[in-house]
Amino acid sequence: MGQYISRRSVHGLVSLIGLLILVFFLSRLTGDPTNLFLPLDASVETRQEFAERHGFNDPLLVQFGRYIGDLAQFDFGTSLRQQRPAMDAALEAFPTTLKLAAVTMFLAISLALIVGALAAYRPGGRFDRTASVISLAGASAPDFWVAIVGILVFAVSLRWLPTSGTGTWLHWIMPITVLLIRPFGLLVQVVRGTMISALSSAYVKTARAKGVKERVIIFVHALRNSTLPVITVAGDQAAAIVNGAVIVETIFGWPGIGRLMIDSIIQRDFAIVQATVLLTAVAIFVMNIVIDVAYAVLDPRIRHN
Amino acid sequence: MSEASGPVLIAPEERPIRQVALLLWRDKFAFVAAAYLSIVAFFAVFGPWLVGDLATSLNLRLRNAPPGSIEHGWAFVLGADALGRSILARLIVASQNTLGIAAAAVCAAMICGGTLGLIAGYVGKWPGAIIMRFTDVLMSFPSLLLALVVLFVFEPGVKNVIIVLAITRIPIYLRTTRAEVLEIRERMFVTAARVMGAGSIRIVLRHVVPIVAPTLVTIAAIDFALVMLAESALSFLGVGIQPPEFTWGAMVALGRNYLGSAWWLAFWPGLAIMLTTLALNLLSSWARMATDPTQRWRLEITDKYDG
Amino acid sequence: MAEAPYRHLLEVRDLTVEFHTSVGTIRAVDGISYHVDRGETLAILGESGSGKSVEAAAILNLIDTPPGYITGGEILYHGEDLLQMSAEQRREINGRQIAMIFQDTLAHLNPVYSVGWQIAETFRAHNQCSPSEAETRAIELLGRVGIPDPQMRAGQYPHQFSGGQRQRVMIAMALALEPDLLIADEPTTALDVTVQAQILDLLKRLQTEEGMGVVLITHDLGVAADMADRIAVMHSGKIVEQGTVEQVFRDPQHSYTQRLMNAIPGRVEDPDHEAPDIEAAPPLLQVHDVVKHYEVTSGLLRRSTGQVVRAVDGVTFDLAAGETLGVVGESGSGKSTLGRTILRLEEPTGGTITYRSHDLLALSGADLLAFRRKVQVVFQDPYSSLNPRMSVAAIVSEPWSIHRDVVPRREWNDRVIDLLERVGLQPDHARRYPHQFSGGQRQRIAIARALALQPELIVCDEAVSALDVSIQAQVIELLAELRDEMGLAYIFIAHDLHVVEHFADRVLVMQAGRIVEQGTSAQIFAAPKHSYTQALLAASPVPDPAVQAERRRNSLTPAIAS
Amino acid sequence: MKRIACLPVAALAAFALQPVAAQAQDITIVLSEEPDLLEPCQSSRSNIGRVVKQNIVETLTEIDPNDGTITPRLATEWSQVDELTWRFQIREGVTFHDGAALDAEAVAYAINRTMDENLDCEVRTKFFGGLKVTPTPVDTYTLEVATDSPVPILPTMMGTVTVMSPNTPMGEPDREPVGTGPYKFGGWNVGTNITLARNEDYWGDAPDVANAAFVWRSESAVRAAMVATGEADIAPNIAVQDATDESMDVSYPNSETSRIRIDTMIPPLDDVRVREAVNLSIDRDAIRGSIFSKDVIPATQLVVPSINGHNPDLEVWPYDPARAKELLAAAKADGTDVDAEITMIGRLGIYPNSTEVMEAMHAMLQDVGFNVKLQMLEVAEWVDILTKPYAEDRPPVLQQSQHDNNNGDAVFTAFNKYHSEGAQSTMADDVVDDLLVRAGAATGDERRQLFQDAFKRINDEVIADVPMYHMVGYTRVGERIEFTPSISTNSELQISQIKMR
Repeated sequence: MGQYISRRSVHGLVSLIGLLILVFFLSRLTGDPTNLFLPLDASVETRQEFAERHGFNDPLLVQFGRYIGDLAQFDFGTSLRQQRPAMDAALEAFPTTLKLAAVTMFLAISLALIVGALAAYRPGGRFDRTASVISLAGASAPDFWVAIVGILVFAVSLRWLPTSGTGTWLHWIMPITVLLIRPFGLLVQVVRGTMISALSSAYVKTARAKGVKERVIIFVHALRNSTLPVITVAGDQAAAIVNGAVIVETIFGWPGIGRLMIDSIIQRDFAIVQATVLLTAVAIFVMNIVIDVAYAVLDPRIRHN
Repeated sequence: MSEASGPVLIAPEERPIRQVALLLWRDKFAFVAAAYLSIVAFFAVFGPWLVGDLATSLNLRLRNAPPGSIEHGWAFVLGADALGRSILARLIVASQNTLGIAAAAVCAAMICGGTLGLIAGYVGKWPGAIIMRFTDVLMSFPSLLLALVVLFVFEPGVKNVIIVLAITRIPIYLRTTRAEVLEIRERMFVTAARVMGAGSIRIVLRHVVPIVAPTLVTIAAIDFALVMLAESALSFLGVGIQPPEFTWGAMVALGRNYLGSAWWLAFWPGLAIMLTTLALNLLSSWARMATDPTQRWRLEITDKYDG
Repeated sequence: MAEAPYRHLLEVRDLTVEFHTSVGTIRAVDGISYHVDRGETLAILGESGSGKSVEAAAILNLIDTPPGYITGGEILYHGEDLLQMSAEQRREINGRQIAMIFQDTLAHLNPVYSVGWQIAETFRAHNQCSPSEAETRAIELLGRVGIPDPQMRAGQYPHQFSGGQRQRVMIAMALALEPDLLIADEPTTALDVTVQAQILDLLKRLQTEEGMGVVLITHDLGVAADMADRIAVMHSGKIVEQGTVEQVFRDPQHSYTQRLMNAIPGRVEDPDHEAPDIEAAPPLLQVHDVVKHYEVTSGLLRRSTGQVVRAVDGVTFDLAAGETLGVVGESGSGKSTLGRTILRLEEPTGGTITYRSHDLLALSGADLLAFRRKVQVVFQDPYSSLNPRMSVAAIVSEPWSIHRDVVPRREWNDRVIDLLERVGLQPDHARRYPHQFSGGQRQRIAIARALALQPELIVCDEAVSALDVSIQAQVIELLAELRDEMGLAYIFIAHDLHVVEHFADRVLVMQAGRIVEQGTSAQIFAAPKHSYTQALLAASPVPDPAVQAERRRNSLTPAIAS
Repeated sequence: MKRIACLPVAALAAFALQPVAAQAQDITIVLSEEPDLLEPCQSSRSNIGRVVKQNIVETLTEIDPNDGTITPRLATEWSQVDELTWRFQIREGVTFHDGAALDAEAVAYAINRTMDENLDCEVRTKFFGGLKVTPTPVDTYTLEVATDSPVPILPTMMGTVTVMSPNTPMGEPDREPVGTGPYKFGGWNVGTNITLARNEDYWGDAPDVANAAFVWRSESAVRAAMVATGEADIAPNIAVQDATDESMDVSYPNSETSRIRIDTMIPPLDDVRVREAVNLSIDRDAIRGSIFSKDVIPATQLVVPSINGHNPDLEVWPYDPARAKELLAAAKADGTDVDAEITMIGRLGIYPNSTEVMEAMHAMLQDVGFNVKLQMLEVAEWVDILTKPYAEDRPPVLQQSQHDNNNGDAVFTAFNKYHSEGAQSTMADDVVDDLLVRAGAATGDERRQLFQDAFKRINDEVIADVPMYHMVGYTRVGERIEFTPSISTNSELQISQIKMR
């Protein structure tokens, strides 16, 4: 296991370097921030002077060399907009998204396991049909649309929930729900699928032959075996959750890294784009390691190989 | 190899299309989904020709006309948008762009991802390693950001939106293909082909691709739905399809500005997206069941029971 | 459950099980009746698809409803009809009074829980004792079924056990609550013969100790002859014949039973065949001191750990043209690796192989392609050796599209039909796809494909092992016919000695990568010299109840753990 | 099994939510965009200005939004010493929030800090580009400001220069501004809010509001919803379609003027008849009251009437498609390639419903027979096209833009947009160039007259753009407070003007 993780780490490092190079050059291709940063009325000389001062006039490779040099000293660059170390801004925003993602994924996985398992118990039955259609319908709606409708219905008309922002636990409900519906819908399908095959598997027959109660068969025998594929899919979903977080953070006014990332690229604040991508990539990498460990914990066959 | 505990069925040979239709009819949800998708596909092909310029002709007097009335003609039964254009007509015309973009993006992703996955899985060694690291890079690049960056570099036309959506979906196909290839290349019929003297290209094309393809197609159905949603998210961020082109996603994104005063602008295209993705999901889970020999009986049973 | 003085422990009356499918209702079990008494073993004998497993599943309420429905009959346990009981009552009987062991133990044990936990679960499910006591009793049971160091092994997982050990675990689990009735569904299928003998011994011993009734479901006549007191023969969902083991073996009444008895592989005779003279001509294939080692690697850079698995460890033999060589050994003996090495699917670590005096290992490019034309293969698994997406015609003609000079394209159709007819299939089968065929038919397709290039040598790697006995016999007959018609040489790899007994000219017996004994078929079977060969022969149950009874009295096989 | 599935979802309904009872004198203001910095020198950016300008930091002078006149703020009076020098009298008895005293030295420091090239400063680049400004304290409360070229409107321009504490470091951007204003900087939870607290030692009248919090939501619907539910008290800028409640929503001219810029250099737009035809094709009355608020005023020029130099005699282009077609035909007859494809470039979200209005105009132009292609761009690409240097091989472009001049004088508009050397000018007309240069150096009535002449020529003869509307914004004001938005609400939001009900 240790060896496996160290090999994964090497791969991760290689990918990370590749990612940094890609982000650096791709973002530079989107254009020079000078025009965007300076007022429309700024003179050509002012623009020239600004670009010179911030090094935008140097050849890309020179800029890249400078970036790598700074990186080696753990200097992740300075934000043009915020005029402070980009990593500070990224680290400030990161916990919000992390919390949002963690709570969402925890709820999505737990709910999906319960709903999916019950749906799989009688495939085609009434509960299965209802659960499938509702979960899929939720996952099929554009998330920003759900978010705004949610605000208009639950905050403005019904006054049950706050419109947006952070603060009490009530502020969490809508963002989490919006973020949750897509992974939940997909995971219910995955759990249902794996549970159907788990429930028709041979070891379930053995358990029935032993006289094990159905409840134990579903939630002890079959469910544990179904968690592996679920974890794989959940991992992909968790890695992609920053996409949903962009929407949720934008609409609900949450100070997260998804919004920061998007705002920064729109404003061509490259240092922050780089810092946020680096941070999320490291987070995804760590999560993958955790998933590998979880595999090993959940499945002894993996543990012993 | 244990034979299943059930009886062995020698599958009847007669008319596979009828067989599929029968299995579809057995699952009412899938049947309705298939019917809905057929209608949508019909509009995607003939819609623009049927509706003409009704979808683009402006009538500011009908701005945000509410739905449910045919006072201004059948075309306005779903209401009118912010420029007084018929929402129904726009939905029909947009289906072409919407489905076209999603289909093109999914196909492109499937072909690129599939090919790279074949190379990574079958050739392995350093090309495989490079491809896998490339996949890792792509997967740790938040896809919305990637899309934004690419669309900032290239202008957000239909073609570029397709490219962007395709790029972000490549890893799914790549990883699936690679995993399948690793398994398939150990199968006996591949070994048998090697014993016959078949070369790598032949084995890949004749033996590996046909086996991987159905799995990829199943994924594609779900992906199709995801791509439609991603496309609308791009519109929300302002880099998706731009007027005068429009898609359902762009209609929702533009209509969201009116959710407080004219909900129908965003509601109908949102509903269209939702129903289409729902239908695709239902159909693909039906297809998964119908093609899985251990689950297929669930569709073949003739009697109803109450869960 | 009251101890009603009912005649039989279990009596099944007119049991009918139907499966509802889109192609109509299929009657998997069709009005069968039988009974078992305490201390008695009833063998239900049948081939795949005969409905024997469905019938067993019905007793334990294991039929998936839908699609399966019990549409008629009674299952009387101590005179009470199980089918009238509630699901909860059935659950309480399962495991406590009626227990079951299954065939494919790797699939039937939950991979993610330790075996100790799984055995203890039987106690927990019936609230028999405290969880800690359940653990202790699970360890005791493991010891009782012959697992060494049960304390430590109870914490291990199914994949860490060998097939034989897993079946012991299964048995321990079934016997935990000392049931009255044990249903054993193909308990030894897929196990090596020596292991099979040990498991059967264990079952017999435990049955004697506990006085259980046993329903033994098997397709193996030898096992039935060894274990059963009475036999019920099932065919197409019906019991076609029932009687004591002697009656059925000595004097089968029903035509199906007769066919089954005749299909016993050892009984295939091929009087026309004459072994070619090895000395006469230069051999077709010479294998000299072939070694195949696998290095065990670890670490980041996949460094060798110095450990080596010796899959093939110095094998030498010759093969004459037209000769049939049987290679026999248990799993892990290296027989399949040897086959793959000869096919150039694996590169040997050492040794030489010459084919018609060409150095096989040096071949490449066009020469290798030429060699590929001459040597073909038929694999064990008829399900995975045919591409499911290709029609039979495409499968059989594929060799011609690789070797373009063999058959001109316009003749492909006719030649495919020729080949299909030759292996006993219909011309119109060419348009169908593999899943539409039974296992035996698929194996015929694989043979047709192997024949397409008119090879000189066919390597049959466990080519009949996955087939029912009657089908095995048919396929071997076909191979024998083709050999005589076309002058083919075979390397016939098998784990079952009896399969090769009359078919092979010469036999190699392999163990742990080495040849322990070789000689003509007659020599090996009549007078085995090596102790391993002797053990193999002894362990393999003979489909003759008298012989088996005799053997058991002498009890040659010690009850050691596999 | 279904029974087990009954999940405890129902509990929510019990929590019918009340708006958190805020302190009676505390308010929350919801803006669309969070500031990156709180650098006073960047206060010409609306996202920063609304927080800091005249709340935390003040200026020497202030422009009256109603008539464009200059009023005293930190300066009590001013006079011109010579052509290049102005003298300002600094208000006495004012202290910064950190205790430093406001005097001529402090103001000189603030001006120097603003003019320091090491600091990215929009006030400098926007209003003082290329101008050298030298402040010299004469005595404790008298400051002389010299420039290297004559600036007749220096007092107006000083309305943009914020005075921050002399303890604010030179050349480094500020995140915790300290000024003299009625509110002190309280705290900034990045992404969440910025709080201001009343400055109890303020030199002027004590304001009503004790504490103010700024929060940000990018969606107009959400901002409107927050005020509706009482979570916020003011949403200074919401879209017209969200302004659905007359009791809360107030429209105000926001000093912005929308236009379509015509690139007069590229054929076929180099033909004045084509440019006139473009103007005649737009049905301004149809757009007003539908896509835009009914309160927008069709514009004749790029500055609002309160600006010095606005020409009241210009007339709004009529909607006359027939005449437009005639003009096109005439141009075609003279060899102008009127069928060449013209690109309409819009910017997403430049103002509410910017996409819809471009689609509408696209359709109107098409109806007349123009071959137009619509392209909506995000801000960076749009800016690249809007400002010089222009691409050599650019297509004929009609570009959507909007201009905001709330600084009282047309000079802030005219040179940049219309002088042949202006950074965003797409015309070159010697007469206009001359008028603008002379106007820039003139004062009083002559200045006004020259600018008015220039606008007349630009709009009636050159036809350099399609003037659209003088725009309005909508502010949603909660019921707890009284606030009347003005033309300056677009760039600043003086909390001291808010009264509690």
